[in-house]
Amino acid sequence: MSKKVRLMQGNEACVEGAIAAGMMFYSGYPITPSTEIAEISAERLPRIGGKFIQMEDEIAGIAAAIGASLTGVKTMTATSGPGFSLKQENIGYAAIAEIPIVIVDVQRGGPSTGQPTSPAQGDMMQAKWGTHGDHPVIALCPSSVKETFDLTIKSFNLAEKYRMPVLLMMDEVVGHMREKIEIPDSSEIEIINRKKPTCSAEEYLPFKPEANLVPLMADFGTGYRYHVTGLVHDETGFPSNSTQVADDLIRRLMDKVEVNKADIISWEEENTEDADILIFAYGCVARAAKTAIKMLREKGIKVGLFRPITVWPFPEERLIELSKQVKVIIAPEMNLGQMVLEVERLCNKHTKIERLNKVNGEIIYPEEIIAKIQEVL
Amino acid sequence: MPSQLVEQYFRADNLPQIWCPGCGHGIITRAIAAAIEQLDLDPNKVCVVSGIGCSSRAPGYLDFNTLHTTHGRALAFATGIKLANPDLKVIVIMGDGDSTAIGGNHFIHACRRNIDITTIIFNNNIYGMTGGQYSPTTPKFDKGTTAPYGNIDKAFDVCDLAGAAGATYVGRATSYHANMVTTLVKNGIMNEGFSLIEAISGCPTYYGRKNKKGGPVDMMKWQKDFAVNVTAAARMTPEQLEGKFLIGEFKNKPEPEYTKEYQRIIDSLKGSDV
Amino acid sequence: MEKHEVRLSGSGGQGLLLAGIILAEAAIIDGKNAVQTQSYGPEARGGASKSEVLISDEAIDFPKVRDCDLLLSLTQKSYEQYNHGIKDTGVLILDTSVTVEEGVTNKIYSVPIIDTAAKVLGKPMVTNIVALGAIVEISKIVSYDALEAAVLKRVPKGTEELNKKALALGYEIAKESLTK
Amino acid sequence: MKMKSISSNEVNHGKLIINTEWCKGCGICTAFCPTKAIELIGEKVTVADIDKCTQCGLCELRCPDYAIYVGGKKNEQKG
Repeated sequence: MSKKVRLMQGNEACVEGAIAAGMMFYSGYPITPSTEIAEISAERLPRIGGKFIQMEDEIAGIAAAIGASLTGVKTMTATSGPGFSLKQENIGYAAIAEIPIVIVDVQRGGPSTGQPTSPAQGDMMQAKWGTHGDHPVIALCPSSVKETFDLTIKSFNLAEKYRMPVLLMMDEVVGHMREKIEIPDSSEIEIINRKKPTCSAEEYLPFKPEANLVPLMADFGTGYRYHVTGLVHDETGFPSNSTQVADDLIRRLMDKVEVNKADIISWEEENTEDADILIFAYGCVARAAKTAIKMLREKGIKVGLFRPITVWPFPEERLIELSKQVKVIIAPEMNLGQMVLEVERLCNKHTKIERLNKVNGEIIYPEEIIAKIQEVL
Repeated sequence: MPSQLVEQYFRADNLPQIWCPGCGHGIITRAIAAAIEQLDLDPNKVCVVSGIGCSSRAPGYLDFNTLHTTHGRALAFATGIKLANPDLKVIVIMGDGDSTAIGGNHFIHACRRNIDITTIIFNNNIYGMTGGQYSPTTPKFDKGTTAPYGNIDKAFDVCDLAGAAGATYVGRATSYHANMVTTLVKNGIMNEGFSLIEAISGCPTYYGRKNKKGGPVDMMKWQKDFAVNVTAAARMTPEQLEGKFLIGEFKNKPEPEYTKEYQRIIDSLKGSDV
Repeated sequence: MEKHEVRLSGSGGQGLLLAGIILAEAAIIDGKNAVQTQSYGPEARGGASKSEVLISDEAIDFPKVRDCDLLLSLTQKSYEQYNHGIKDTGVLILDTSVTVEEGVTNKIYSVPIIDTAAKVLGKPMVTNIVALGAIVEISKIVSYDALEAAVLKRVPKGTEELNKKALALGYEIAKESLTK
Repeated sequence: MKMKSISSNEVNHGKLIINTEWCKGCGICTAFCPTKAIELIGEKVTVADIDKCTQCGLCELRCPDYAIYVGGKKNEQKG
């Protein structure tokens, strides 16, 4: 076993990915099943000159991370269901104030305290609609330890590039699972850093967008004295009551993601070329789907997988294309129907959609997917 | 051309400020700027953070790195700023509801950590921005729009709370005693640790009107007549102190500071990452 | 394709989570793929707990045990809770304190794992390592060298000799423990 | 970001400078002026008798709106 090939837990891979991406600050509040992310960050960060702080609650955890990001460092906070609810307030703040930050949610059974040590996928819609008001959302969903490493880096890159909060939607299985991972050399990892102003302090307009709709971001303490607020503000950063300013700002925030979808969206397909049955699955459930597909293919049943990696924005176009090809889409989820709402909205004109839902705190098994497929065939 | 202090430390283009006529907040904000001037701090290294409410508008008028956050959370944001970059002088401005109701948890824990942040609570005993609801510092039996028959909650003593929670510098002044605000804020900034200055502010529009305290001048006169300096109070009888409140420096007891303690850990681990 | 699905069960505090990690790590040292998962209740000590390890030459998709090749149970409670989904050819490795109901057709090895750790070695904390030695002697799912290397990587400094001894002893007591 | 282009209705009374645009007429400065050098007329502060002004600075200290401040020599010294 070379030094780079290791058995690693998903939560650990998240921290390793964050550090590879340049994370130098973590603030959070312990909650199962995300706690290892805090523990490993606490152990690792001071060794590389970074900072870790355990705050008094989940709200403070994200607030401190946003504050730290304003000084120019890359920051992360991690949580699970109940804490994700509490973080919604300041996810909205980071969105309107355009502050890069990565928020990890290792999903467990809910609502409320629910099933603390069991996996679920019940926060997928909260990721999209959790904080109030229209706001841009980028949410990624890993289904393996290696992908957790990769997507944590991607989360930081997208947060820095588009100056916004990015959500990494893990689940308890992926977070606690250990598997083989080969850590790439740092020279093989693409790192994106926020763009900073080069103009004089007098000329700096902190919220004037560049061509890609993203404003340049100065670090607090570097001579560009400017104002940051959660109120609707104009290019100067100061609050405005103008209806035009409000309209322009909210539309631009949304457009940062909308216009750049092609750069942000990613998905995985397996066995879709000739598929007439498509499984739509993400996170740990996609692994059950892959096993089910192997078993069904051995019997000559043409099943394929569509796995959104970016769950928000949703990979609409490709899924619509595939829906025109297949007879049925099966959507197994560890909730009572969340992402399937998108599938139904986009694809019900073209094909039949069948839900498969499980909320007992147990992963969906390949056999359950196979049974569902046999039932609808 | 406004006064030199305003010219140098305020964003004069944003003035006049939005506070009501006679609101003490403008006086206290000026007193904070005067403290920064007297300490000759580099404005590029000063960060002023606020939450939500009337007080939270102050940073928008001050020409530093300024952050207007969510209700009650100013200290949590400020903790992140200070820990990430301890070179910054971090000043937090909060209101009474902001700091002791919705932000009460953040407040006591910032005190406990003794992180080097100077916090000024603009205490006007009411929620002003939302229209005069009672706050955790509204005196018992006083009225607010949500306490039409009198407030039956017991009020917090913000300074006692901060001191008990671990703040290492604590003081109180009023908008009438603006120079004392400046002195206490200066001392607070110089204290390497968490400092809390309660600045009593008059809200003529809501608290004053609801409780028949008169106009701005009457409220300032009340501050003048009922405030007793803590050093003078030591020589007064309980009868003489009846109905009065204390101002001045209540606690000045330095202890190891949070970001310095964290840096010690970093230094002790140097070269240990594999 | 060789594939092993292993379920380690016992009581919280017996170190079976670590045993699962060590087993998975040994498989990786052997150049195979491995996935380890666990399920546990709110209690840190005492409740039934399980740790599952899948070992394969190929990529492993579904991460949990479905067709169990090997079940280890150190307590009666954990045996009763986790003895489902065992293949006809699956093997049971049970502490001698665990009794099996009538009609079980699987191969059963009854091994004095807990007693060996507690009484022979005088260190109940190495129960999990004794168990690993027994598992590998019986199943050969990983090489002994890889297992020893994985054990030494994960155990606290200063306990290396004790753990090597526990592993070797587990190996020994597993021989001739086939009861059925 | 620099924002120092002040347009204001300042009246320079020598010892005192008054910005009538910023003044909200709260009356705090006049109430606590030790020499009664200033007064409120039509909800704006104005000079009653500039000769009485000792440039003590209490009006400037307590004006919530930064609408009155000590001018002339004393102010220049500060600069």
